[in-house]
Amino acid sequence: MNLSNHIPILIIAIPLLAAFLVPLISRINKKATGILTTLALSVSLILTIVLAVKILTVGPQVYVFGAASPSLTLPSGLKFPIRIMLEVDAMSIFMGLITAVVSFLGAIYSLSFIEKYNGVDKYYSLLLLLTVGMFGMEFTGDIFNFFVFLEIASIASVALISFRGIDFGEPAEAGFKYMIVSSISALMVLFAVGIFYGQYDLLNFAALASVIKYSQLDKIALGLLIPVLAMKAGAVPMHMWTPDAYSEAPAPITMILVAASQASLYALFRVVFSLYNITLNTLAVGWIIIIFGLLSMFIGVTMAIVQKDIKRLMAYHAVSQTGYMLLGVGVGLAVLANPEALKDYGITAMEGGIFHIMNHAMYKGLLFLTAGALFFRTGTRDLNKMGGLAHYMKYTTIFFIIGAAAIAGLPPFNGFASKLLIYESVYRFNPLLSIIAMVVSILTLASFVKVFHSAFLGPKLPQFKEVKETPRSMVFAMAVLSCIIIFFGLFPDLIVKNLVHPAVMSLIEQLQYTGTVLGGM
Amino acid sequence: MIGNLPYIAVVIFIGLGIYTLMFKKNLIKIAIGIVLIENGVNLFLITLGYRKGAIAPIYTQAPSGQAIMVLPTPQALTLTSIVIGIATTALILSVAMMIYKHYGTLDTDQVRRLKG
Amino acid sequence: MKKIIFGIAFIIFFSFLIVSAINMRTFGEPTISEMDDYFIENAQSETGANNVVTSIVFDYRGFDTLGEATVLFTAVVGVVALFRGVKK
Amino acid sequence: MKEMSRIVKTVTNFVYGFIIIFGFYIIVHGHLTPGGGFQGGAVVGSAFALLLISYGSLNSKKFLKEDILSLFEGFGLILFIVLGFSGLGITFFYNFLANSGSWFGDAAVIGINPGDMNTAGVIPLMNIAVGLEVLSAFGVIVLTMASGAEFTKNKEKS
Amino acid sequence: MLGLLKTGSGFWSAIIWILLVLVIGSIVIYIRNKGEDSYKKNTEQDKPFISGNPEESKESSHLSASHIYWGFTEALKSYYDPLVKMHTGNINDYSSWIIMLTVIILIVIGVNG
Repeated sequence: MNLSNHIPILIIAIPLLAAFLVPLISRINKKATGILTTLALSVSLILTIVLAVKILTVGPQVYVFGAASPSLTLPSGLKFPIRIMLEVDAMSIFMGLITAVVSFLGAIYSLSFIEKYNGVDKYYSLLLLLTVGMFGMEFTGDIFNFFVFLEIASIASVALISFRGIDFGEPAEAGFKYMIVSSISALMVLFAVGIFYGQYDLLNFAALASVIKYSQLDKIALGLLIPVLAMKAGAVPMHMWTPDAYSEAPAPITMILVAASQASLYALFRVVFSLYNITLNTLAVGWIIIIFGLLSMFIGVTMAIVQKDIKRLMAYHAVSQTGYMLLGVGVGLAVLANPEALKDYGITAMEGGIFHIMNHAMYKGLLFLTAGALFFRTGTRDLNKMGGLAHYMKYTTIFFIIGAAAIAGLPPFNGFASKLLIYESVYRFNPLLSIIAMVVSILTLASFVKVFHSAFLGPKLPQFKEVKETPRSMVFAMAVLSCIIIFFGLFPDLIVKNLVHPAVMSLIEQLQYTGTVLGGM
Repeated sequence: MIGNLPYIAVVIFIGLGIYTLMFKKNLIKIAIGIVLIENGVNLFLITLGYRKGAIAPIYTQAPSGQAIMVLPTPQALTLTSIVIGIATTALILSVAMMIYKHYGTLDTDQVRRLKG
Repeated sequence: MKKIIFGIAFIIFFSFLIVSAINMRTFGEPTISEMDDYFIENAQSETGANNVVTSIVFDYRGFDTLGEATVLFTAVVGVVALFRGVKK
Repeated sequence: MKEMSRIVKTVTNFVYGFIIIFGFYIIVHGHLTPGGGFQGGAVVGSAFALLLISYGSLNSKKFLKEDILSLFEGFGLILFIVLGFSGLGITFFYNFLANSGSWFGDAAVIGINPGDMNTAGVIPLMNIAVGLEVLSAFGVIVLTMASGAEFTKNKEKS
Repeated sequence: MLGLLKTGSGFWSAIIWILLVLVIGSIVIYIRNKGEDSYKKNTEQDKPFISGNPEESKESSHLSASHIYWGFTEALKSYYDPLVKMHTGNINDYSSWIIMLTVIILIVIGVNG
């Protein structure tokens, strides 16, 4: 058997198997659970990189479950696929890379971070399941299978958010809120699945995309899918769960939750671009997404300025940065039906938006990890009680500066590159949008100056005499993220040309997506 | 006209669930609202699969001479979504119990230490 | 005030749901059923199971079932993790 | 949870064995009759819930061990995913036993037939794996939530 | 060239930017060093001077987070008050907003086709 054909499923199945094994292993040895988790996630990281190389050179990969061969999408002359399949194209693998890197680093960071809690095996099991859910959402080519993985990801996130719920009330509250909103979103997705099934008797993304008519019912399905997926991505005004959930979850989980919300963002783009594409009124839907983006950017950042809790502040920034992605891709969608404008600036705007997804996962992950390091050593998240920590935690301070500079879009870090792509292309679509985006960037810098001043600067405070630098595994995870940020900042063209541009093209070209499943068209 | 009445029933189920989520103040009632929506959607899937005068898609001891069967896919989907619903409900209720322990109330107006 | 706005939103949402219900295909007469007919005809010969639903659940859509079992497992781990340290 | 009256306990003693056997019947005959792993597992899980309610959460700890149930759960899941993995020579979840002549490998009679246990390939095995997982998952959830209810109630008084 | 990112209406290269910063920075430092050096260590110049008032203790002189940007939030009070009030933390509002947005999007899609 040729294992290289089976890579897409192995990426999902190996962490899943590890998740089932972790509770059994913990009966023998508690310490081994963390190592097993890290090992499984590192295997899936390596496999993701191998798959990425394969996809970017050969083309999209499909994997059909239970068929006589992994690429047999249409058995015995049928015109429609009957089995579940994974369909991994450049956009999916782009998101898969983010998921793999973030979850691997999250597991490494957890090795020291989670030591003081009991129930470590459950924590690792849930972390693996969350990763599986994200991979599944990104790789699947079946709309009902997407719903199943959405539920896996949200249930695992809820359990992890309320992981500290036995001692405090707030994590349980945040978990409850997140559970309710994600249940609503999953059920709306299921309702839309029912609508599609009722009309076309199909459940496959690509097969649906080739027959979709944009009838009255398709409009209602779209109207149900856009808000719930945007809500899971944290778009204003449905962002209220974001600060609650992000601030109460343990820090490495918060970093993975950012990537999980981006998986929903990916699903939104997949629905709009690959499923409907130009059958829908691109200008109207594009403007809906742009307005989501604008509101998210502005309200997110202005709310962040007045926060006093460090992780809550960063969570509002996560909302605000999601706005940039929605803005960039929304502009691309708005001009999708207009090939000239699309070529002129639409593709660049989408490149900016998609590139920002990866940048955001990296620097926001780094910032949440530094916040977690502060919490780990000082035991508080309240900015009013912090001060002078730069004296004690030198590495953390450096990492924080790198992350803050990247999120504020200071050159030469990676945030600047993607934001520049967005500013310059969106300016040609509508100058006002670009100006608002720049103002938001300035406000972002302002609020991170506030965090930096109140947490790190200032005289040595007597209550933090015992504070030391964080343990080695936490420093390692933060250092890797910082290196990625600096590398992306120095050589953005490499990433844009090799990873982001194929991803954008795979979103725009619907025929490529459907043709992979349904044969040459 | 009567043809679409089952769908109307499904929609009423979902609407009641949404109403509960929007206007009821008790966490347990909100959990019930989620269950209502879920049952509505499950019913919707099953309704989609019905075929007039057809039998269940099982060949063991099926009544002979009756060739048509109802659509099997929605039944499989509903089975999956029911189990997912059970998992969701169990977790929601557990978290609600935890909230009750720490807050001493289930009123949504008081369960809001996280705000602003 | 807020309640009234949300109430109006709810009514409009509900009417959209009703519209979708009226536009759905007629109850009991599925117009397109290619995929399901394929299952009904070929499930027995391909999988050997008399129960078509089971053959879909475990064969044609087996990966969904794995996901579903995973959801249940996740919920169990989540509930146990939430009540960990509680006196048994 | 307190234990219930003698009538309830006696009826439970009569009934719960039958419920469990009926559940296993549904699990094993999943590929022939209505039902399957999930449905049968849920039936067995309801027997556990019945025991828990009638005997109270303290007494039922003696014969329902959460530890063993979660062991079964992990075992069932691993059996399930290993069955998926063992099709990997061809594809993940490939039904490698169907129509092969070995275990559960007989070809089914096409059309209406009385049913043959020895058909359907990996489907009966998966049914058993999922049934094991579901029944123990239900048991664990019910037991944990019962002790959690005890816990939350006690805290409220103090 | 490596590191040259085309942005549609121009280009961006972090390496050129760093080189420019280094060159300009060294020029600035050179000019600064040419100036007269009147700073002397361990004299009165070293001490903080707060209009003749006695210096506060180090611990109490740290500005805590809620005081930063006080003027900004005070000036934008009419913007912030309703905004903060909107984040009630009530789960009913969370679900209501989702339905609200769904309705708006359904109407927009329905009208514009």
